[in-house]
Amino acid sequence: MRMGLFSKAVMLLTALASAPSAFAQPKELLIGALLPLTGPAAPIGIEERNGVQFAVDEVNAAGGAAGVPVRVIFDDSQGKPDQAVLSFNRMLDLHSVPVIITAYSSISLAIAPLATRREVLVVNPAAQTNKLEKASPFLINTIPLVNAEARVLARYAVDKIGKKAAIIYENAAAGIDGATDFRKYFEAVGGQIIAEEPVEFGQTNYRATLLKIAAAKPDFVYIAITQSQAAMADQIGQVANFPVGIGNTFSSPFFGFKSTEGWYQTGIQSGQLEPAKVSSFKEKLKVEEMGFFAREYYNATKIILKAAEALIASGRPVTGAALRDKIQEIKTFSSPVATITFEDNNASRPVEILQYRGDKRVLLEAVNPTR
Amino acid sequence: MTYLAVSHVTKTFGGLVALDDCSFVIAPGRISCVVGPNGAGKTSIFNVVTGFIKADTGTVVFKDKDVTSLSRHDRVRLGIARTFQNLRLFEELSALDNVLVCLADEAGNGPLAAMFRPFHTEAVLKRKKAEAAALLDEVGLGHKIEVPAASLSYGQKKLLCIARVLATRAELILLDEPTSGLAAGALDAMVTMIHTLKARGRTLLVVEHNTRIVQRIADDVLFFHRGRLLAQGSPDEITSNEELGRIYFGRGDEH
Amino acid sequence: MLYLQLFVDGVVSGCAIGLVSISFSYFYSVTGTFHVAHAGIYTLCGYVAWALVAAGAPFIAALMLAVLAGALSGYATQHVLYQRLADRQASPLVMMIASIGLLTVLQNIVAIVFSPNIVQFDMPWRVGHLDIAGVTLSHPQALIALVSIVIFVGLTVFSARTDLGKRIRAIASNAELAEITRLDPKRVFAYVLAISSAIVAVPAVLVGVDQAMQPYTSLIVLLTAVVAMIAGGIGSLPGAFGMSIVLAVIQSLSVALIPGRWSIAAVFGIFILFILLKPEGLFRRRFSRAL
Amino acid sequence: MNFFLSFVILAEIFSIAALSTNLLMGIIGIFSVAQAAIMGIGAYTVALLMMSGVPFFVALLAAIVLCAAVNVISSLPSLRLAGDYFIITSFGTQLVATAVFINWQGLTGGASGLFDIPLATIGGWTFATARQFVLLSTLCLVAVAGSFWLLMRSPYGRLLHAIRQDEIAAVAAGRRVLRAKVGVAAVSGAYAGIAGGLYATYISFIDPTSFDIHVSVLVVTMLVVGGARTLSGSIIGPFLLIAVPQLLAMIDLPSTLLGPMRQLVYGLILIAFMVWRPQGIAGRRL
Repeated sequence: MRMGLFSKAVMLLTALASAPSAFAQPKELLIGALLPLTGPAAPIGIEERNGVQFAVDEVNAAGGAAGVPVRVIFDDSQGKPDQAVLSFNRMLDLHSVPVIITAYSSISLAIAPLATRREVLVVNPAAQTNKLEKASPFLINTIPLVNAEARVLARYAVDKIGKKAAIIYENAAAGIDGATDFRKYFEAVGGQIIAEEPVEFGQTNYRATLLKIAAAKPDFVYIAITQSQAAMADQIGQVANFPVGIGNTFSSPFFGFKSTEGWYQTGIQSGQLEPAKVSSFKEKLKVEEMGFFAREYYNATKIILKAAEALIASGRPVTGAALRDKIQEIKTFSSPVATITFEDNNASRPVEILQYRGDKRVLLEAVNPTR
Repeated sequence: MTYLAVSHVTKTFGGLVALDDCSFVIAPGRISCVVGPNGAGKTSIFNVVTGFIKADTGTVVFKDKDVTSLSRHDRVRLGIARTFQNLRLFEELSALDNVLVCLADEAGNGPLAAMFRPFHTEAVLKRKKAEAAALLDEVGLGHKIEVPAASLSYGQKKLLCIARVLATRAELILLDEPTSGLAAGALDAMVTMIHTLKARGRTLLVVEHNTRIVQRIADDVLFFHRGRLLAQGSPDEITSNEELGRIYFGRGDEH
Repeated sequence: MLYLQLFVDGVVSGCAIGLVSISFSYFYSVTGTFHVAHAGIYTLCGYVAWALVAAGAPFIAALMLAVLAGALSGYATQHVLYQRLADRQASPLVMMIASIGLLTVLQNIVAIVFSPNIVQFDMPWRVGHLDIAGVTLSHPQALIALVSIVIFVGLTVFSARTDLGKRIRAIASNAELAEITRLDPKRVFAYVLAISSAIVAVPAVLVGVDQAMQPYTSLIVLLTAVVAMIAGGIGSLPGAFGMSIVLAVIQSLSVALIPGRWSIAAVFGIFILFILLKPEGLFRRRFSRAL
Repeated sequence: MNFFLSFVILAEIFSIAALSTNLLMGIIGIFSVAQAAIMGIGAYTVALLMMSGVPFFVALLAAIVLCAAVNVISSLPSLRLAGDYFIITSFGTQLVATAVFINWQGLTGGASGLFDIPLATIGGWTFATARQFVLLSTLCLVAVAGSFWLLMRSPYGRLLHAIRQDEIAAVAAGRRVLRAKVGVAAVSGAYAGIAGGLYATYISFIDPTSFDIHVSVLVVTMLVVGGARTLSGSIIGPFLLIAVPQLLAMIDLPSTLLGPMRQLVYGLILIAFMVWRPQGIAGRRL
């Protein structure tokens, strides 16, 4: 894994001096992983990195992908689109990878046109913005996008909670998409949005917003924020008669407060691996648990490797286009994490509805969203 | 024709009266010295004439044109230019550039021509450089063209100020203490310079402390005290006035 | 009732911003240094208190130590950085850029040493609240209002009534006068920044207790405080404090009327109007430093 | 090769942004931490026009004109009022611009940004790959640097330096100082517009964080490190500072702390240059 700075410099110089070679080395299968290893999203990026590394180590320990050893090239996107473009080019120039695993909507969107142009497969296991659905014929999403979750939640809310809703959303990509989609599907099934308030990313004082929402007296409030949920939960505790809240995958930190008892959230079904694997993961990577992102990136890597294995076994070159076609050909990938079906480039997976009851999150329903 | 007429100018700062109903007329082609003790309003009258402060009441008329509400740069273009007691040179620029940016000619002073008509601008630059160099020659700084203003001696800096004010082509020139702080040699050069300016048809208004210099250069003297113009007359009339002498040298002052 | 609650919340936020504003104003009017790094000291103090509480220190001790940390870092900033720059005849632009550099350094030291994430104080009492005539105030909010007013009055009295305060003001209004006051401006500037930084530690900690903290958000707080200072008249402590409350109340009430996302734009819109129409501010007394 | 070229392209784009900042901060002495915002306006203008079918060249011209106008308007308070107020105006401009990029969702796509911005095409030439685009960005940098050099050499450039050193004296010489400052603000805005337009078509994705205050501070850092006032300084700085993270990426040091660490290094660089070398590597004393 670890290379000396000198050998890297030599590689850089060789790559600069020679024209880029068109094909990957046959002796080794390379996978690129472009993750936010530094910056505000770094904790998640590191967890994602662990998931990818664990999957690759597992395959290598079993003799490689159809006998070919696998190596991951990690690169840091810093969570910034311009750095991602640099990293993308660095991976293709220095390593000629056929596939890149990414994180973050903006990063995936920024490299999507480059992927189309250079026919490199981009696999997105975590970002959910709807624009990713058709960003590039070379972009595969292994997680359901926001609209899938919102659709399930909207139907459930109308049936079981009420028809008058308010929305609090974070004024950033995930929050805006969440609010827009929820409104669309909720209104489509007969619901009505009576109030809507954005909050800023990084804001910690929500009092005015909460008061305004409570004053509108909705049946429930849909909350799509990705951080400082704890501060919001504290301040909700001070507002009399605050309506019940519902949220999406990002709402998990709301769980466990007195003020959020009885709230709902959707979640993407993401099961734990076999206990033996989990403990091996914790031991190898020296972490406390195998979290959501580690599992998802592990699973996405395994999907890529399964397709690559099939290609190598049949003696075909592992290119971006071939990988994509193979994934769609295999279509259904089952693992303890999830059963994923690719009708097109986008995974279709069950979505769960959970409720906070005391110290438990109770599973109310698991729905497979239909497109 | 009225050349320069200041009428009933009053200016107060807070409660302090800087100029109190001052009126005077200056004839063209003469050197008028503004004298008076510290705080008499000498610099204030300069500021009012050149537009650096706005008078509370009163008017300034230059060549039959009321300039009271004209902007500072418009007064320069009409022909009223000044120097400063604290010089205000562009210290980092060369002597040549100090003069060059003061040239009356507006050609080449905009960004569009500079970027899109480079050859034209180059020609303008060449012409302006020659013009500025000629002015530096005139004040005796021809050998210091490329030297940054900051590195000149104090006397040379004062001459550079003269070159700058000449560059504006103004015909009425206000010099704020041109000889202060000069050693004997430089002082004589400056006095000669002032006479040369007069000989070229310039009208000069000069703030001057040194009574001997006043005797050497002045055609008229304006005597200010506590914001009021006490007297205007020939140098001999003013110096022979004992009361003015008492005020000027502080003798008999009630404080 | 909604409006009353919004108004009261606005006043409380305004008190906290007011402390940032008067402490910035005090240093700025004495030295003329545009101390952007004040926001960095704000962040630092908040996290120091948070770390101490997390390590088991009683809250009062943590608050006091955070104030001390503020005073020390303020003193060091003037002594090590600004004074050195002033000795080299640095232009205000250079001071300002160095201050931006210091802000970046402080924020990231906090992220590295403490945490890059949003953190909350682990103290049960902070979620308790009072209900007074239908208006709800959390315990930390009540504390913010109380402490802010005490500190504001204290600094105003110190500056206007005490001998030392008057002599410091004399230095501010005229560098030559400084000689008569027999104070060494170098040392006075360092003390003034120490006092300012000690003051700014208080809202940093208390707002952190009330809500949550993040290393990178303090610049917005500072800019709002500076807008209040300018609108209130540079050099006037009551002006700065009062305008901070006015701005915060406007921001809070505006949420009920317009979408909250435009409130930053609104604050700066008000500011632009101010500097175009009334550049001397509302409560300007006397500020003779050449700007 | 693409990697090296994409590094060159980004460095060239930021050199243009640094020259824009240099005109304001270095030459005329107006503090600015809002050049990323102006660059953002250029980027959004080019992106939106191209996405509605306007050719690249026309879109870029529109961006240049719009950015010149916006830069003049936003620096108008600082042009009229001397002093520290414009520090706040500058911060305010940046924050308001970011708020507009985020909140004017109908136009800017809000926080999720605009993606799939078309490729730059001029007269049948398409600048798709890094190898092609580097021609375009180099051409633009040469044009901008050339105009900067011509400006500084002309009588106007000398006037700008004079105004920075003593505005009163420039007025006393009969110069229209306000007009000269408006001119330089317009040129600076035009440069930022070019930088933004290139950025939008090259990265093909823009969002509000691409042009936030951190980017403005980064541009100031680039300028200060390279050296204010000079042409070479504005080019050396961006090349150096964009290379730093690329070199860090060559070392296996992934950690949650590397991001703050890099920011910390930038901050220390700023302080160190201000204390020991305010003229930067190849500039003049600020």
